[in-house]
Amino acid sequence: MANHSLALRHQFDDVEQQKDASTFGMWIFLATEVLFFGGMFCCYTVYRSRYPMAFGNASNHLDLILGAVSTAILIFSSFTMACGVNSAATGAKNALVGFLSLTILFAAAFLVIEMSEWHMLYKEGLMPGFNFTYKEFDPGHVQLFFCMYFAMTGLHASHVTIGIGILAVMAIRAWRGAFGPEYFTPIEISGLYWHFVDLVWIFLFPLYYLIARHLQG
Amino acid sequence: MAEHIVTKKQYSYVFATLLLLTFITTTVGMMDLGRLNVVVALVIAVIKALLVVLFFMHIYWSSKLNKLTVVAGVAWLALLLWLTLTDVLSRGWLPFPGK
Amino acid sequence: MNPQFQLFPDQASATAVHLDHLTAYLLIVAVIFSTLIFSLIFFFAVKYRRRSGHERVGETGHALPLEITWTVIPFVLMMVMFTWGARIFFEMSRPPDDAMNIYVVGKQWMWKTQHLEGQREINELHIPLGRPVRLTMTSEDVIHSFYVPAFRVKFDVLPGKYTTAWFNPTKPGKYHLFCAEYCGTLHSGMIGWIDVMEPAEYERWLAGGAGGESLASSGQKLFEYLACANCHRTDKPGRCPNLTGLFGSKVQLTTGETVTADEAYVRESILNPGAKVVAGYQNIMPTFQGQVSEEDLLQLIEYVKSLAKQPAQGAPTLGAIPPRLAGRGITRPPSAPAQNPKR
Amino acid sequence: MITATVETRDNYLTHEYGVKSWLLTKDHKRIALLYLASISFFFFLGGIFATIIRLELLTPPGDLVSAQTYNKLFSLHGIIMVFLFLIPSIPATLGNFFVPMMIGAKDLAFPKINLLSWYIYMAGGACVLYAMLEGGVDTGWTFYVPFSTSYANTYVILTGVGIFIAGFSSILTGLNFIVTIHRMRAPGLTWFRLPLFIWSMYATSLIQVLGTPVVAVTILLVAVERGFHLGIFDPALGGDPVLFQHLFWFYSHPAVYIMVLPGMGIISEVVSVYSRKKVFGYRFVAFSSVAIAVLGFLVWGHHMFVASQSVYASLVFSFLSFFVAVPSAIKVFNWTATLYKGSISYDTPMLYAFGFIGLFTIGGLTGTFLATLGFDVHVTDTYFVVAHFHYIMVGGTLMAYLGGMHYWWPKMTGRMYPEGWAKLSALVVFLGFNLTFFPQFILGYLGMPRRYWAYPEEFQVYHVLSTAGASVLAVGYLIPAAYFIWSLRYGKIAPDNPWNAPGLEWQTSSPPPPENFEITPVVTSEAYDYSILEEMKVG
Repeated sequence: MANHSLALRHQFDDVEQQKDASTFGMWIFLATEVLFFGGMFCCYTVYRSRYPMAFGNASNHLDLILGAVSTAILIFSSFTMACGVNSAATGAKNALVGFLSLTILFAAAFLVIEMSEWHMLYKEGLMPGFNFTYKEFDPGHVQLFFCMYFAMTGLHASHVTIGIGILAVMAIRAWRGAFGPEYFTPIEISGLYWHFVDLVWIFLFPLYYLIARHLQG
Repeated sequence: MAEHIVTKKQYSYVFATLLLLTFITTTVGMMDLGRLNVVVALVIAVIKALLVVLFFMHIYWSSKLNKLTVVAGVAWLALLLWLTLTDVLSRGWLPFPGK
Repeated sequence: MNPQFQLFPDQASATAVHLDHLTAYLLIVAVIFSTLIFSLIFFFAVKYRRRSGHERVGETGHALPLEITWTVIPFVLMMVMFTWGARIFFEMSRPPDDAMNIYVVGKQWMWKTQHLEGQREINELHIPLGRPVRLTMTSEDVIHSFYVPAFRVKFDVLPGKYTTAWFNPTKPGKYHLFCAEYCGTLHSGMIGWIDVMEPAEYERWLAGGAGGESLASSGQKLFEYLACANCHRTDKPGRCPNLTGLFGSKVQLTTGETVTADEAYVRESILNPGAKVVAGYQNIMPTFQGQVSEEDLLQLIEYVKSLAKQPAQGAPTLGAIPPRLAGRGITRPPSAPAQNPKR
Repeated sequence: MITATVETRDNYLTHEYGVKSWLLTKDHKRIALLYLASISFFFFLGGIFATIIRLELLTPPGDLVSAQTYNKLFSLHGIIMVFLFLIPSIPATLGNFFVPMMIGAKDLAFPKINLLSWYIYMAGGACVLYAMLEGGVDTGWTFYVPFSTSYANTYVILTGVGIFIAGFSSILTGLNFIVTIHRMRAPGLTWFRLPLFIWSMYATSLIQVLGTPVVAVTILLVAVERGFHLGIFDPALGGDPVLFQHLFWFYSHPAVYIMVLPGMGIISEVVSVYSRKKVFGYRFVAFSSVAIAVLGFLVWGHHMFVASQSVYASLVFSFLSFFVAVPSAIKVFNWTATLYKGSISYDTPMLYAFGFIGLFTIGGLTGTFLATLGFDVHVTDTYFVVAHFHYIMVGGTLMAYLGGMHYWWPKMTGRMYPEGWAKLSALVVFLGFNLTFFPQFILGYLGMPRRYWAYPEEFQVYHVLSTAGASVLAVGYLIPAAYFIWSLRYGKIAPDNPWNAPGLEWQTSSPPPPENFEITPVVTSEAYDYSILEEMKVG
C-alpha cells in the first residue's frame, strides 16, 4: 500500500464504503463478544439466583476498594482512548501517540491490581483448582462463585492483554505517521474494542463486588 | 456521511459522570439495602454502559445499522438469559412437585 | 416375549396406549402432508416437463390467500399436536398419589433398584401388575436415563439430584430397561429387565427374596450409626431440629425463606447442612459428603419419611402392601465411606 | 455473446501459479477451493467412521470393534461431520465462492480475514485430528457433563480446543458475509432483488455470529473444568450439569439451521433455474429464512424434555418449537408451487432438489413429532432422533450441497461434469439414503437407544437394512468424487451460462476472472427474471 492515507483495497469502490464496512464489521464482532461473555454471564445469573447466600459470603472475600479503583482506572483508560480517537480525527499526531500510551499504561495498572487481587485470593485459599481450602459456609457453592469469578475476570484480563497488544501496535503505527484525519479507521476500531473491554468490567464490578455483599449466612 | 468528531470536552463530561456513578455504586454497595442493592447496582451499571456505548463508542451518532447490531447483541443475550431462567426459576409454577 | 421381528413396540402401560394414539395422529398428519407434497412434485415434474428450449412459462404468481392457507392449516394441526402432547406429558409428569415407591440408583454401568421392603436388585426390577410405580432416581456418577420402551417412559437420572418417573404396568411380562443417555464405555451394557408379575406372584417374590429389613429401618440403623440422633433428638429439644413429622411439611429457614421438606431438601441437608438452616438453629452440623453413598442417602430419607408417618401409623409401611416377614435378611452394616468416584 | 475460448482468457485459476499463490491468496474463489479440499477430506474421514459404525451394528453383539473404540468412532463421526464438515460445508465453499459473485462484488469485504478463517479452521481441524491420532475422544459430539469433565479418559480438552478454534472460523465467515451483503452489493441490487441464496446465507451468518460464541465459551468452560478440576458443571463439586445442556443447545440447536438454511438457499436457486420460473412467493421465502434464524434460537429446550428441565420450561419450548416449523413449511410449499406451470428439466441439480424437498419434508415432519412433548419422551435419545436429524442434515444439507456443487461446478472449474453418471449417482444417493435411515425411525419407536455398541436381537432386522443402505449410500458418494476429479481434466469445456440462468454469477466467464466481473454489473430487475435472458438472446 503505497499511500496510507488513501489505503483503498481493491474490493471496495471508495474510502467511505471501506470505512463503513470496517466499523460495521467491528460492531458485529463486538456483538459476538457480547454472546461470548454472555455464556458466562448466564452461568453467573443462574447460580447467583440459586445460591444467593453462598454468593454473598464469597463476595465479602473480595476487596471492594480494589474493585472500585480498578473500575475507575479502566474508565480512565476508556477516556484517554476516546481522546486518542479525537486526536486522530483532528490530525494531532503527538497527542494521539500520547493518549494511546496513557491508555496502555492504565491498562497495565488495571492488570497489576487484578493480579494482586488474584494473588491475595490464592493465598487465602479461595482459588478453586489451585488452592481452595474454604470450609465455612456452603463450600461447594462458594467454590462455584470463585470458579465463575476467575473464569470471567480471567477472560476479561485476556481481553485486556490482547488490547494492550493492539494498542501498542497502533501507537507505533501512529508514531510513524500512518494515520491522519482522512484515515484513522484502525484507531477507531481499536477504540471500539477497548471501550468494549471497559464495558464488560462495568458489569463484572457490580456482579462480583457489589450485589451480594449484604447477604451473609 | 460526514464523520462526527466528538470533542475532548464532551468526552470529559461523560468521563466525570462515569466516575461519579462508580463512586455512588461503590458507596451504596457498602450499605445493606436488601433487594434494593441489586437493583441500584444494576441500574447504575446499565446507565454507565449506555454512556460508554452512546458517547465513547459513538453509537449516538452512528448509522442505524450499527445501532441495530448493538441491539441484536444485547437482545440475543437477553434471549439466552430469559429462556435459561425460564427453566431455572419456574419450578413449582405448575402443579408438579419438584418439576 | 422376544420376537425376532417387530414393527411396533409392546404396549404395556396405560400411558403407552395414550401415547400410541397421539402417534397415530402424528403419522396421519405426516402421511397426508408428505403424500400431498410428493404427488404434487411428481405431477408437476411430469406435466410441466421441458419440451423445448424456448418454452414460455406460465404466470408466476404470488398469491397471498394461498400463502396464508398453507401457513394457517399446518399451524392449526401443529397446535393440536402441542396440546395433545402436553396433556400426555402432564400425565407422565404427575405420579398418582397411591403409587408405590421404588428407588433407582444408576451407576456406570448398572441399575440398582430398591424396594421399600428392602429388596435390592441389580439390572432388574420386579413389580406387581396394575399398581402405579413411582421411581425416585439418582446417579452415582454421570447422567443416565431410565428408559422402558414398552411403558413409553423415559427420564434422565442425574447425579446430585432426584428425578422421578412413573408408570402403571398393564400387561405381565418382561420388558427391556435401557440406559438412554450416553454414559461411557459400556453404555450399551446398561440394560436390565422390568418383570411385571401378577400381584400374588409378586407377593411370593417379595417374601422369598433375600431382601433383608425395610429401607426405613436400614435408614434408622444408619441414623444411629452416624450418631445423628445425638443432636436430632425425638425425646427432648436437641441442638438440631426434631425430625418427627418433618417430611412433607414447610420449613422456615434462617433467611426467612420457606421450603418444603422433600427428598431434595433432606439430601441437601445431609450433604450440605449449611445451605438451608432451619430458623432458630445454628449452623453446626458437619457435612456427610463422602461418608454416605447414594443408597445410604435414600435409606436415610426413607427413615425421615417414616418419622413423618409415625404418629399416625406407628411403623413405616406403605399402603396396601402386607407386612413383610420379619428377620429374613442380614443386617447390612453402613457402607464404608464412599470413595470419591472421580478419577 | 463472448466467443473467446476459455484457455485464452485470464481466470482466477490461471492468474497465478504455485503453492504460495494458493496458500497466501486473498481471492474468495481460491479460498473457497481451499475449503472445498479440506472439508471433502473431513467428509470422507467422517464417512469412514460411519462405515465402521454401520458394520459394527450389522450384528447384535459388539464383535467388530471394542466398546471403547465404538464410542470413539461415533463421537468422532459426530464431531467431524458437524463441526468440520456440515457447518462450514455450504457457507465456506459455495457461499464463499458465490456470495460476492451473486451480488456483483469483486470480493468479500475482508479478504484477509477470509483467508485467516481458513487457517483457523485448519488449526481447529488439526487439533481434532491430533486428538484422534493420540487416541480419540469418547464423549459424543455433545460433550455432556459430568461425563466429559470428570469421567472420560480420552482427549476431551484437545478436541474441545479444536472445536473452540474452528468456531472462530465460522464466526469470521459469518461476519464477512454480513458486512459483504450489507455493504458490497452492486448498484441497483436492492434487498428484494437479491437471489434467495443470499438471503439464506445472510440468515445463516446471523446464527453463526450470535450463536457460535456461546458454544465456544461453554466448551472452554468444560476444558477449564476438566483441566483444573473445578466444579462449574459437575454436581459433585456444586455445579449443575443441566446448565451445560442449556448453553450447549443454545448454539447447537440453531446450528442445525446453520447447516440446513444454506441448503434451502441452493434449492431456491435450483428449483427456479430448472423450471425457468421465478420462485413463488419470493418475499415469503426470503423472510422465512430470517424467521428460521431468529425463531431457531427460541426452541433449544426441546432437546431437554427428559433432562429434568422444569415442566413449565418444557411447555414453553415445545410451544415455540412449532413456530419454527411454519417458515420451513412455507418454503416447501413455495418450492412446490414454483414448479406449477414451469418448464421443468431434469438436470442433475434438479434431481437433487427433488430429493431435498422430499427428504426435508420427512425430516421436518418428524421434527414436529419430536417437538411434541409426550411423543418426545418416548423417542428422544433413540434411533428415531438419529433418523430425524440425518434426514435433515444428510437428506437435506448434503443433498443440497451436492446439488449446488453440480449446479455451480461449470462456473467454478470451467468444465462440465458427466451428466449420465451424475444422474445415476443422484438416484443411488437417494435410494441408499432412504434405505439407511428410514428403518431407523422404526428402530427408534421400538425403543433402540442411540450410541449403543451392542443391542438386543429383536432390533437386528432394521440394522441390517440400514447397513445395506449405508453401503449403497457410500457408493453414491464415491461416484461424484470420482467424476468431479475426472472432469477437471477431461470434462467438456463449460460455456459461461450452461443453464441459461439469470443470476449475476452466470453473466461472467467460466471460470471467472480474478476480479469476478470485468465491469461492475448494474442490476435493473428482480431476481430470477427470465425475460431478461430472452431479450439478451434476441438482442
